Amino acid sequence: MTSSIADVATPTPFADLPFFVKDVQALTSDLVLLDTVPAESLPPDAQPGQFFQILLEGGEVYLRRPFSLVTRLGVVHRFAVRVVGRGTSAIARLRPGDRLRLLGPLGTGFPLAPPGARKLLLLAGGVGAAPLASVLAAVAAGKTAFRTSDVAVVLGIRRSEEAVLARLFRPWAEPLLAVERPSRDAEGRVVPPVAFPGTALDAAFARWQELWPDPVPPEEIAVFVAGPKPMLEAAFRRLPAAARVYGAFEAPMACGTGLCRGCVVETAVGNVRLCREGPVLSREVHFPHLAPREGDAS
Amino acid sequence: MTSSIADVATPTPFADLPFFVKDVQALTSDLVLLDTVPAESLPPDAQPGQFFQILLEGGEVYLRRPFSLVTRLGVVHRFAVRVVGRGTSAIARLRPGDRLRLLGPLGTGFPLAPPGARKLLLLAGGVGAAPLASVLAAVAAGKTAFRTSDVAVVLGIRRSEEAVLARLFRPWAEPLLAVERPSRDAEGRVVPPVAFPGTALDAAFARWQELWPDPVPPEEIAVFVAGPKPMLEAAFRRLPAAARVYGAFEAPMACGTGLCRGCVVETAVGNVRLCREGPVLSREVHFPHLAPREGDAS
Amino acid sequence: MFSSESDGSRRTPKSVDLTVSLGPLRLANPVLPASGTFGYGLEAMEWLDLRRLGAVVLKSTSLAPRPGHRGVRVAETPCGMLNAIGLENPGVREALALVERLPEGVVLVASIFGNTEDEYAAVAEAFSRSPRISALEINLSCPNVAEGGLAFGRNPEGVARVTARVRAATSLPLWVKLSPDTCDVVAAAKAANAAGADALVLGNTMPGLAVDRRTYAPVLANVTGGLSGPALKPISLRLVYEVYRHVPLPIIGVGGISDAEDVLEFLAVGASAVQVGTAALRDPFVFERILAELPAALRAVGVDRAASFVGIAHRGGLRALAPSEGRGEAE
Amino acid sequence: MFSSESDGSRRTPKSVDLTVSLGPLRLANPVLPASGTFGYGLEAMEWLDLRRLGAVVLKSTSLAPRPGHRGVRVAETPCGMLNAIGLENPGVREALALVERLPEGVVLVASIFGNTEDEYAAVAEAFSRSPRISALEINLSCPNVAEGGLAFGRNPEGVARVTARVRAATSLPLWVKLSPDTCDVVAAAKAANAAGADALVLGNTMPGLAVDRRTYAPVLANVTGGLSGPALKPISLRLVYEVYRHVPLPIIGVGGISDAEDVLEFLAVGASAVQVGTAALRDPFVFERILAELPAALRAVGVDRAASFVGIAHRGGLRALAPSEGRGEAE
Ligand SMILES: Cc1cc2nc3c(=O)[nH]c(=O)nc-3n(C[C@H](O)[C@H](O)[C@H](O)COP(=O)(O)OP(=O)(O)OC[C@H]3O[C@@H](n4cnc5c(N)ncnc54)[C@H](O)[C@@H]3O)c2cc1C
Ligand SMILES: Cc1cc2nc3c(=O)[nH]c(=O)nc-3n(C[C@H](O)[C@H](O)[C@H](O)COP(=O)(O)OP(=O)(O)OC[C@H]3O[C@@H](n4cnc5c(N)ncnc54)[C@H](O)[C@@H]3O)c2cc1C
Ligand SMILES: Cc1cc2nc3c(=O)[nH]c(=O)nc-3n(C[C@H](O)[C@H](O)[C@H](O)COP(=O)(O)O)c2cc1C
Ligand SMILES: Cc1cc2nc3c(=O)[nH]c(=O)nc-3n(C[C@H](O)[C@H](O)[C@H](O)COP(=O)(O)O)c2cc1C
Ligand code: FES
Ligand code: FES
Repeated sequence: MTSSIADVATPTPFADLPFFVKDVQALTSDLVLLDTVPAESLPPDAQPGQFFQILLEGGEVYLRRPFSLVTRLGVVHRFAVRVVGRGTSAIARLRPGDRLRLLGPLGTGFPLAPPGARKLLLLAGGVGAAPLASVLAAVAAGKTAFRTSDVAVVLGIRRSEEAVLARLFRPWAEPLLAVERPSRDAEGRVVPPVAFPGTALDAAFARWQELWPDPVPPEEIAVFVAGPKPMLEAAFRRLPAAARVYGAFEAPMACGTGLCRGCVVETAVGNVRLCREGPVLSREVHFPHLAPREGDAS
Repeated sequence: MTSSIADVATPTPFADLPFFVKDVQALTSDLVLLDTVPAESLPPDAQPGQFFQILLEGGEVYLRRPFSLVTRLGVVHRFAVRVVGRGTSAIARLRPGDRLRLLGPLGTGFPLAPPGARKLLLLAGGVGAAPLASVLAAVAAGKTAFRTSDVAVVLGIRRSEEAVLARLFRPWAEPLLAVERPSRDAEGRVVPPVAFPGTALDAAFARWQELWPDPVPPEEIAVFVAGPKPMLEAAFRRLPAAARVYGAFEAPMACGTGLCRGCVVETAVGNVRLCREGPVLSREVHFPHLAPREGDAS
Repeated sequence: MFSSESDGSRRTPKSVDLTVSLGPLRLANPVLPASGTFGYGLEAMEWLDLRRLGAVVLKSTSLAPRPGHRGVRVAETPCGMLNAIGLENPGVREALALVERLPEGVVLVASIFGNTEDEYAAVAEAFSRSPRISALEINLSCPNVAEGGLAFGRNPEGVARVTARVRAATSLPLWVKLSPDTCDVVAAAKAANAAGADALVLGNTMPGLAVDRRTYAPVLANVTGGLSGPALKPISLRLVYEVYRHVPLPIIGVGGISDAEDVLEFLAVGASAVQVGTAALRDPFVFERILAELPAALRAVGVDRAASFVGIAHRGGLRALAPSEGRGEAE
Repeated sequence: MFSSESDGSRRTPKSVDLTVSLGPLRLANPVLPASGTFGYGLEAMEWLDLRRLGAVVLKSTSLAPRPGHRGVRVAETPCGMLNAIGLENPGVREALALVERLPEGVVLVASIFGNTEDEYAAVAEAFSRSPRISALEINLSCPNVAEGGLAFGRNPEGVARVTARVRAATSLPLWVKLSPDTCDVVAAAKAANAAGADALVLGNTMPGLAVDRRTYAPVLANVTGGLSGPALKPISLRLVYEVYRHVPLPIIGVGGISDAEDVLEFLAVGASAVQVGTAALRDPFVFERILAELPAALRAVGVDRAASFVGIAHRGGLRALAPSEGRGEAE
């Protein structure tokens, strides 16, 4: 159960650097886009799904807060932040020119070439769009085994107003949108009209045939999931056992560097640290018991 | 010794209000002028020598910090701050638009009409100029028993660069400047050339005759002193016993409102709270034992 | 399913019942100032209607006047402060004269302190003779004086002895205030209960020290002082949680409380009421702010009686509230 | 006279001697990571040359592997955090294998933990057989496990028993780590001294609780956890100050240390060395930063040997330094 203490596949080169806030843009009442630029030098390149530990100056909160890097465009490091507590509220109040420190990139991200996979399904729930957008950006930049046309994106949101999260993917693809509690317009139509009413997972199954023009056998599909824990669990339980499924997990973290063992989760291979062995874990390796048995209805 | 618990001469009406930073101006390497404007409404008028408790948002320090109001010009509340520790460093780093909260005005300031006094000597040491500038402003505004021509100002500074503090008085009077450790120019002259080399108290005694054109008997002079503790003590010990001497004291404070008894000093009339019975204390009432006996050489 | 925040499905009770029962004493609301951070109420009455407070807890008072400690008495620490006031107070006779100046209708709790058991009893008797005093709080735990409090408060036997002695000297409701700096807070609480306490006040400051970075000597003239403020909050929450499980007395929580959300945290772990100390030093209007926010904060979690929130952390938190009462689990 | 800041009259020693003696052990500098916040050093060696540290204190290790606590293990509190890791560790055998991977020249201190005195002794013996281990630290005070540590650490008898038992099992220098959650820290320190300790580590986390404001249940799955970080600093400074006065053992200070100035505060109250825990979680480069700043910080107060600053708060602070050594009193 403690097999993984310090069993580190690849050393993680990271830096702790001062950044300036470039812009804080409110997407919804509780979602902001945070654009930051390095004050001195650039951190090492991040792999898709890696994260940064953000330190707020001024002492409002003590520990750093972990956030997935959405994209790095030039020197601009972008994060998408849902306001849920004290630290994220402080982030939402930041103004251009304010200083931050960014520690990262940290953790183990999504595999760039999942064995055997020809197609890639990105299954995002809410602000889980952040790490998956970083995957799509890596695909578009030719850093993975996939071409952009191999990738299908399903974005599940809770309320219609969060449809703006689709913007994170839009430079490269138009996500299939699923709205759990859709608003309706005067004529009673779901807003936005293109949206599937339900969860991202429901949408994925309902539209499975449409995701790629030609049918693809499950064993040639990799699925990357990011979203709240119940969504990850549902995806691990329902997606075909032959598909290679990877999920980006979250747990309260203190260090983010593997020192404190605060972020440990129990898996089939023992206790793993989400900040180091994770945040991306593989169903095959870490949660094989969740996969449906071959032939089970999903 | 606890005679003064809750013996409050005058109820102190104060408010706790949000302010914006208008400007932070560095005077020297460790002195800043802080200009603030109310975000919503104006606090009650301050008496000269009263102070505000400044709350820094963001949590860098926990308690408020007490500062004398220098002047209120229109809605601009000005403070002069010497950087000595964590809180004052944070103040020096403030930027226009940052928010503060100001609690005040607090405490008992200088008397507007000290009994029997026709002339007023303001004896400032360093940033002690702040409360005394507020006295001079009140004089100029006709709020006291004095006219501007009745007032003499002596400003003692430690290093020549602090001569900029004279600006605090300059709208209304030109202080006699005393420099403890003067710089010298290439020709070996004291900088600024008009300055007296020594302490404010030495300067006051040396130039006593010049402070007012006509000789004034000590009993008709009030002296207000503000500066470091050794200066207050020296002034109380050396100024003629007949003069009415008042000093603005400092002590670490928690509340500033009289609740905690953290700022208590022992005086002839028992323990007094500097935040309520003070910060201005009278030699006659609180420290009669310090006054020189009649006829003593100073 | 895709986001973890809760949403509009909360019930929003119209009016909220803030009354609390602390054994024999019923208070209009659970928000009280803490002893020693509110004097005898005479300052605050200039900016606050004291009758709005659940009660006013007076500065700890001894038989004879005490001058308190000299020199620097307060120091800032990360998210908190140290104090070494040294229990400066004018003695019980003068204290009784001071409270005469308070308006009628203010519920007063006298905090008593003694160097000996006899002195505790004498102070208790003196306060008990005043019709203005509604309850007594025994300060067993002040870390700032060598002789008295802490020696008694640290072990269950001392707590029992002082409590029993004061119990015999008064018929007023009796609160016993315990500190985190004790061998075993549950044992001390049980001892207070057995000796006749009506309620427990948990906790008090924790002994600490601050170093002056200009001189590298202790900041406080008394060297050590009591740590209070937000830094202390997790320690006090833990005391309340532990004692609530083991001792059937009402609890008044104190330590780092600064806003209505903090009040809810203390109610959740088992406090029936709270005291606010250091936060009132930082913000003299904190009581109005908390009292204004408290009904909305309770409504936001779906309860219409403060009392029904008490202890819910022991029952799984908001999950414990019936679906009709409480916003349900946030996914 | 007119301003209270100090000025240019300081002496500025050219080179600063950072070496410290902790009883039989001599370290190149006084800056160590704290146990449990540095694993077995294998992560940090990726970004830090471990040989630059005075020593590396390993994660507390028990005889058999321990899975630690489930669920949420860390929570933030004002100026600090709670942890309830539950002493997860791979057991002493695996721990010894792990430290084999560390570079030569790193001074290693093994922190040992047991559920029984026998287990403490067995872990001590196992570590003592490794030539890599230079000293042992007894963790008597972890508040996260019901069976072991805290029960022993809380009273002097328990401290004496475990210390004596481990003393008999090892000839390595022996450090005893005590917690603020004790009846009487001076008595515990004296007991450790009498039982053969070579140094004392003061303090450890203080038990606390955090409430989740979304659910109003405890944040930690274990309900309570240990408070660490700056919030704890005044408490640890007080422990060091008190024990320094009464027990003639070298002290290693720990609690909330984040920068070189904090190190000076702990040296001033009597610590010969320090450990940095939570600050390294917030900033993995904190050791480099402290080590870079420490010589200048010592020079700024006019000393050229860290050791000569130890305990100066007991001698009036900077005033105690001879005029030639020390910047003198600020005015
Ligand atoms: C690897 C990783 C990547 C993440 N990426 C994103 C992202 O791109 N966008 C986004 O909006 N959120 C992301 N999160 C979640 C985000 O870190 C938390 O929502 C945030 O830390 C909450 O801070 P707070 O102060 O507002 O909340 P509070 O509840 O006040 O925080 C209290 C403590 O709990 C921790 N905490 C609370 N919720 C979480 C959580 N879900 N995950 C981790 N720690 C938590 C905080 O870090 C803090 O230490 C990510 C989390 C992890 C672990
Ligand atoms: C009534 C009054 C009026 C004042 N007016 C001015 C002014 O106009 N300009 C100015 O520069 N300074 C003034 N001071 C002093 C100023 O309050 C302190 O220098 C400041 O609080 C130091 O804060 P810090 O965080 O930088 O120092 P730190 O040493 O880090 O502060 C630690 C704690 O000690 C307290 N403290 C430290 N030094 C003092 C001090 N001299 N007086 C009071 N508290 C102190 C702080 O408030 C804080 O609580 C005044 C003080 C008082 C009591
Ligand atoms: C300045 C000050 C004075 C105090 N005096 C007393 C006192 O006289 N009697 C007492 O029981 N507690 C006293 N306390 C402790 C408080 O009542 C309270 O228990 C403690 O500060 C924790 O609460 P807080 O964090 O809200 O301040 C004092 C605290 C402070 C800060
Ligand atoms: C995540 C974490 C794990 C810890 N594990 C241990 C441990 O295994 N053994 C131990 O003696 N102390 C442990 N501690 C306590 C630290 O060693 C240290 O004594 C305490 O955190 C105070 O120092 P700090 O404020 O610098 O963190 C742990 C602390 C933290 C935060
Ligand atoms: S957060 Fe510290 S080990 Fe992962
Ligand atoms: S600072 Fe609290 S009484 Fe003066």
